[in-house]
Amino acid sequence: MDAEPILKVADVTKKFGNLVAVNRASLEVNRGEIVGLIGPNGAGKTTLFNAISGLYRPEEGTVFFKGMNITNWLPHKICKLGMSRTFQVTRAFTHMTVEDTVRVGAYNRFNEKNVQDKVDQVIKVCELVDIRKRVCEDLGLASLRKVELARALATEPEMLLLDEAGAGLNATELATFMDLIKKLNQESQITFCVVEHVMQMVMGLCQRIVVLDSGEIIAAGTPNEISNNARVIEAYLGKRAVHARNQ
Amino acid sequence: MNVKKFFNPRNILILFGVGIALVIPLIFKAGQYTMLLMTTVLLYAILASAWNIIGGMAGQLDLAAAAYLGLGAFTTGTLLIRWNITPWVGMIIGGLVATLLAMLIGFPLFGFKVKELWYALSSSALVVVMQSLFMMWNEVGGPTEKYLPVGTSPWYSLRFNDYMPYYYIMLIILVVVLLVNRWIRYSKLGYSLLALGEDEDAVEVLGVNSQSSKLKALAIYSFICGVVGGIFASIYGYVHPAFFDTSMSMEIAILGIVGGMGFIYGPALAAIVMVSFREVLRASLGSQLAGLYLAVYAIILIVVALYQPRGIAPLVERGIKKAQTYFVELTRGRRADIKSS
Amino acid sequence: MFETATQGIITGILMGAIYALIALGLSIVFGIMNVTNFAHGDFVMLSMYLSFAVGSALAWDAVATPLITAPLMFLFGIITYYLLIDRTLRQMYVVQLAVTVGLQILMRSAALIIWQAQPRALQYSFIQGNIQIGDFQILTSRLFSAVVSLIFIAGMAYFMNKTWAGRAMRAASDDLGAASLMGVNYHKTYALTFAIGSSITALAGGLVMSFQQTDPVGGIRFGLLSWAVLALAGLGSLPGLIVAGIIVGVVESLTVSFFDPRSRLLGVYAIFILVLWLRPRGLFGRR
Amino acid sequence: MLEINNLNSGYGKVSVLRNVTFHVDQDEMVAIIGPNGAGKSTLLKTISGLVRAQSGEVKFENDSIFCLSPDQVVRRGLAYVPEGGRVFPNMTVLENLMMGAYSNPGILKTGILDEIYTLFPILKNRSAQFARTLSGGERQMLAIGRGLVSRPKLIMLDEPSLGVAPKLVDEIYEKIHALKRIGLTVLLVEQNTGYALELADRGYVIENGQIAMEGTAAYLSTSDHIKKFYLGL
Amino acid sequence: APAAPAAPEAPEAPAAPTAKALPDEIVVGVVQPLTGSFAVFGKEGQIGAELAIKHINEAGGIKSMGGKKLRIVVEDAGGTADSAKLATESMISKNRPVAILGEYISRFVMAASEVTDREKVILIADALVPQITQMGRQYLFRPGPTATNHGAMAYQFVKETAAAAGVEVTSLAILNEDSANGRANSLGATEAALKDKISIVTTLEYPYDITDATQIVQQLEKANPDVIIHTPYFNDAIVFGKAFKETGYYPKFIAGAGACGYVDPASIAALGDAAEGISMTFSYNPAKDTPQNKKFVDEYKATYGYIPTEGAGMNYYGAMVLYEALEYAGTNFPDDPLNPDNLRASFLALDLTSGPAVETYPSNQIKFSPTGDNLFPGVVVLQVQNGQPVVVYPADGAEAKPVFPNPYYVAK
Ligand SMILES: Nc1ncnc2c1ncn2[C@@H]1O[C@H](COP(=O)(O)OP(=O)(O)OP(=O)(O)O)[C@@H](O)[C@H]1O
Ligand SMILES: Nc1ncnc2c1ncn2[C@@H]1O[C@H](COP(=O)(O)OP(=O)(O)OP(=O)(O)O)[C@@H](O)[C@H]1O
Ligand SMILES: [Mg+2]
Ligand SMILES: [Mg+2]
Repeated sequence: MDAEPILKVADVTKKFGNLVAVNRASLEVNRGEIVGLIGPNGAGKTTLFNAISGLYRPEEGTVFFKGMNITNWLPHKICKLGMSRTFQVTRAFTHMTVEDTVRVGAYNRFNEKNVQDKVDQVIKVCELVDIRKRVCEDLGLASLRKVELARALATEPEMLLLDEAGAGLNATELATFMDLIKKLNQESQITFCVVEHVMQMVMGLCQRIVVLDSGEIIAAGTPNEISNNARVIEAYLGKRAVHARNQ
Repeated sequence: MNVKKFFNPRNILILFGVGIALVIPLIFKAGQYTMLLMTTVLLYAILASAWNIIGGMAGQLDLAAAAYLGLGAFTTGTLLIRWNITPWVGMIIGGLVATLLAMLIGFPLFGFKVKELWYALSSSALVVVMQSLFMMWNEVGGPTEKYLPVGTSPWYSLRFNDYMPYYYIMLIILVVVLLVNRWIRYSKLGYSLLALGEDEDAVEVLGVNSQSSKLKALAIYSFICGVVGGIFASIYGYVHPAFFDTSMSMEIAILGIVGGMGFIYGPALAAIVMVSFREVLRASLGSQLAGLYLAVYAIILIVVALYQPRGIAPLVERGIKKAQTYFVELTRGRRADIKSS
Repeated sequence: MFETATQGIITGILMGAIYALIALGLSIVFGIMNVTNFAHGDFVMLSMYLSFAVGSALAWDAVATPLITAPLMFLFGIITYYLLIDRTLRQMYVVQLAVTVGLQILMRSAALIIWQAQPRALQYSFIQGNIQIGDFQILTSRLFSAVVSLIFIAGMAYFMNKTWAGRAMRAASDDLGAASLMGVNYHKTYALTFAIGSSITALAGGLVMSFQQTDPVGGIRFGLLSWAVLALAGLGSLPGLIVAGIIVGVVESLTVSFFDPRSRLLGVYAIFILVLWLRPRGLFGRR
Repeated sequence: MLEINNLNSGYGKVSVLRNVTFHVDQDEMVAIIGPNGAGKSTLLKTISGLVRAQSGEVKFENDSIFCLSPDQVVRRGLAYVPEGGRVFPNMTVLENLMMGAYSNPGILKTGILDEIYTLFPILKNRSAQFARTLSGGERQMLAIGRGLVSRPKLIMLDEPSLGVAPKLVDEIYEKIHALKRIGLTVLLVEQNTGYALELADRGYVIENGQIAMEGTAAYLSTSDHIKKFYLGL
Repeated sequence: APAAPAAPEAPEAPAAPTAKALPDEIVVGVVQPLTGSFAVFGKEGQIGAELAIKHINEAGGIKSMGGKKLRIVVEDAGGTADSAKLATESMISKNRPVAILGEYISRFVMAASEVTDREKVILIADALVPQITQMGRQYLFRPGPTATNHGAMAYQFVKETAAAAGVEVTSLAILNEDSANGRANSLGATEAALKDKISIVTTLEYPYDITDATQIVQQLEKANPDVIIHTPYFNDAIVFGKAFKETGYYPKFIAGAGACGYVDPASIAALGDAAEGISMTFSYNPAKDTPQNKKFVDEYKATYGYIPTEGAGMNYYGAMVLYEALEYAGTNFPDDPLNPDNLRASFLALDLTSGPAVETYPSNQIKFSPTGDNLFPGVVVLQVQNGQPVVVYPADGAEAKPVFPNPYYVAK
């Protein structure tokens, strides 16, 4: 049972007109893992996330989640099955309060009676207690990222896709954020797949990294393997990043 | 429901309003004109409150109220004229027929994620389409009005010579619609709809089925419009394709917007203020310079929309808050007085 | 049968080109400024009244009236923009809806007060008449208007793509803040856009006035129709506007010829709703 | 060159910046760092006129630009590349660059576009493409290029590395370095503190809308506070 | 009647021993659409009624009631049924008029007459649709002709003038805008034509807010009738008039029915020579050579610059019929002349062959059937000749001879 990957993406292709944004990409994520997905800008990471979470319909290929073929499922059904995500460009419910936003997610698994408990719990975990009554419109980027994470957590996912959730955070903030994800991973057994450009986070968090370039998977392996992979350095990391790491 | 929570200033205000509405006709022995006016106001209040579910909460700017209203009216009217079926039954069937049409239209529209303005325009087109169809369908519609017979019992044919019964029927429906609004607003559906109005994709990945949520909202809205359509036909005593009126649909949406989108009582409040205000204008300026009263009405509408873009409900809300703090301070002050004495 | 169809299509194409011109003003205002102007039909109505006023005062042909009405509508556009639209730009689009619906009621009642309820028209225009080609007939007024409309849509496309003002408009429509960082005063740019939209409406009004009449509620006839053309075309596509106008014109014409004149708009709106289902971005839309 | 005194600013009733005072000298590169939500972007927006200041003094080349509208500020030679670049998605790359010259179209004749193309060769290849089809890094370069077209005296960059792949970040910073060499004054806001302090001459730290620290880059990078809270060392 | 509570003001039985005191003034209401799509007619109607009341007062008021003066109050019925009904209720509750003139649109009449019947206020309607008097209303009277009369008259006019001119008319096309009134006119014409076994080659109905009539005209051209009988509203009459001229399609004659469009001053101004020769049926005869009518026409013309249109005429004689009924009531029910039932009885008892009402009415007699319709409805036909609307039919009220076929068309 545990041997079977929780998420299996097989040969997924997504095109926009002539542009092949994702090209026969395959990827497996095991239960309990934190997997990083990196690649140059425009490599197709967000597009792949969209194809997995049901927002886009891939032209080819299949997506399995918990052993079920969820290709072409609608997003809400995929969420019901236990997968949720955040967005690269934050998509808050502008005029709703933090609490209500989280509540929308919480209704996924909870009914009117116990939804409030879940909301309270998630808000506490994500450290949103101070701003729970604030309207999302007034929040800064960092808070919005937390709210997005919170509402996704409220759906009680078994797996979470995070799209550049750490972008725009400085080193210290990033460390706190990474601690939260690690805690969720260990205590709540949530599997993560994260897209990130901040190497500090990718390297420090992920057990395994998959590299996407021009829609194709070009490498996969442990952080160490990846940071020494010539092709990855050439396409993505650049010499300086490697240099900085080696220091 | 928590009793203490229930008796907050807002609910007390609402209860007070309903209470006044209940007794006004009796206390003031209102004449027929006043009764008709208040009935009309209630009619718009109901429609605008129903619109609030699809427009205010789900953020779908629906302009098809008159399509559903007209369909309800024609169903009720035809059933009465042809088979002598009482409008009490007719308006329920009318509501269901309206819902059926709404589902037929809404299923693909929501399925294909037609949104915002485009949804508004297609729903507005629906009204025109219905009017054309009923204009050509001579058996049921056609250009000549179909008169609703009064029959032997006004209660059976819902054809009163006096507006009092209509008024109370409308009042009951309004209260029900407001309760439905409230119930939806603080339920799973309501939160989903509110979020849907903001960002659809983001809601879907949280496990909300956007199509079915919107369809639910549309169904409730169109059903209410259809039912009200049945009463509408009864009040005016005939059915005619002119019931499919694009500007009436627009007006209902405007009331919803001006009232304060997403506020439960906002649209009803706007209907009460704006509709009666317009009638006062019509009655006082209407005969002086043709069109003047509408110009005044339009200017007021523009000014309200420009300076109160979130609607008049937030204004009331602020008032309530002020009153609340005032009362709190008052009681506190009194306590202090008691202590000091 | 074949003859009727051909004649219907000819009539429809010409009328469609005019519909495209009527929708052009809206396309600029909504497609570029993102302003939901529900009073667009009434801008056409006002233009037609101005044409009437100018034409009857100076004994001008309707076709010539835009020489005066276009600047007037330009002015009207600027005033409307600064008084009303500018204040709604940062609001939700429903606020624009409420404001422009208010404007619509206001314009209708003003027209009623000024010009009374009787329909007003200018007499026979020099462009009226017909050309007979075999069994088919082309009305010269429609042909003339169609040609003018094509020229203006092409001119507008040039303006949008090749002039600084046009580029500024498009930039502002993409990102207001960023455009102002480029030195675009978007209030001015938008006022200009809105005014250009209004004055094109004046042109359309003058042409239509050569074979039609107007009355205070005459705007209804053009409002929703323009939106339908715009929806078919998709936002930001000026050539698409022509195709969409022609589709609307032909569908209308064929419904009248083959089905029932009463169902004139039925076909148009049926297509409109259908396109929204199948191609929410319109036939040629970019966004 | 740029002088800010006791600036207070915010959104509506929310006040974000409190009594901010700092200056940028000619040919200098100044970095502003600070935690999330400290008000860095707000500061740049206020200088450029996108956000209306509440009180204070903003002087550019000894002229007050306090409360001028953005288009007036650009005309003085102060360019601002906002967070995320904000290119015009429905215009081509070339048109985007041309928009940079909107306030002074004549500048296009001076060969500025070629200069930009030598700086960012990729933009030349993409010049006919719609900006919406560019990748994140390309957008960022386009945005900087667009900011440079007007030959500004001072350019303000807001997190040019946000969401950009590491390799591209390197490239972008190389370019920024190049800009400095050709004599441009740069005001840089950056989360990536290490980078920022490496490149800049001087730096300011904003916390909670107030200047918490200032000094030369070298001084700041050795400060314990910076090490602890910004470099995560 | 429905079991509604009796109105509080319900009058005493007519046999009350003492005479009821009369009010200072007798209030007459006018409820007309002054805004919305139907405002053209409504405004004219208001003017006609106001002039009539003015003339009545100038002539000494209601003489049988000691010269009581009439006072007019106006309400805007707007463009929808709900505003019309509200306007009627408001009129009654605020002013309690003895009678209301107007309502114009058949659905307005339907909704309003339920109110006037409940409140026992006389409603003198100026709508043409036949159905409005078939709902069993007690206090509703329609002095004017019906749309059926109009349609039949249009046909009869064509038939007789054609015969007189020696032109053969064997086929007709029937064309109308798609309102109840348009259809009723067409039915009237069709029925009359069918009796003569004339072939009706095509019947077309179109929405009145049409933007382009070319296709319809082209269809008519294909059907090639001798004569087209057309019931337009105001806007579409202009669209059609221009389309006829533009396509160059000319039947022998275009005969209008239903009193809207083609021959009123605004339409002639809009159409120019495209209106030339077109005829239209009218419920009012502006050319009737009587002192009262002359007075009306002259004063109207002096104020507005053109002869009274149909709406003005209908409301003028509507008010005059009310005047006659009031005089009758004053004479025959001196105790309580304004009692609605007495007033109703007076209306039903009227049999006018002279006096101001008949002098302004197209026929020479006014007498109401129990349903409230005039038993002697009159319709005249106007034709545009040299840019002027002139009454051409029937011969005894005409000011000029009809020209048939349309000379303007023949020339083409
Ligand atoms: N809706 C769309 N229509 C057309 N092209 C698209 C669309 N969405 C993405 N693309 C294109 O597909 C490619 C992949 O984009 P995607 O957003 O997946 O990249 P990414 O790997 O997430 O990049 P980044 O790290 O910059 O976020 C890009 O070239 C992009 O321009
Ligand atoms: N449009 C706005 N309306 C109201 N408050 C805002 C708005 N934009 C930002 N704020 C608030 O202003 C404060 C400062 O925001 P700002 O964007 O300047 O921070 P920053 O230092 O640039 O942070 P980051 O590193 O996230 O970009 C934040 O607390 C935010 O909540
Ligand atoms: Mg991405
Ligand atoms: Mg920032």
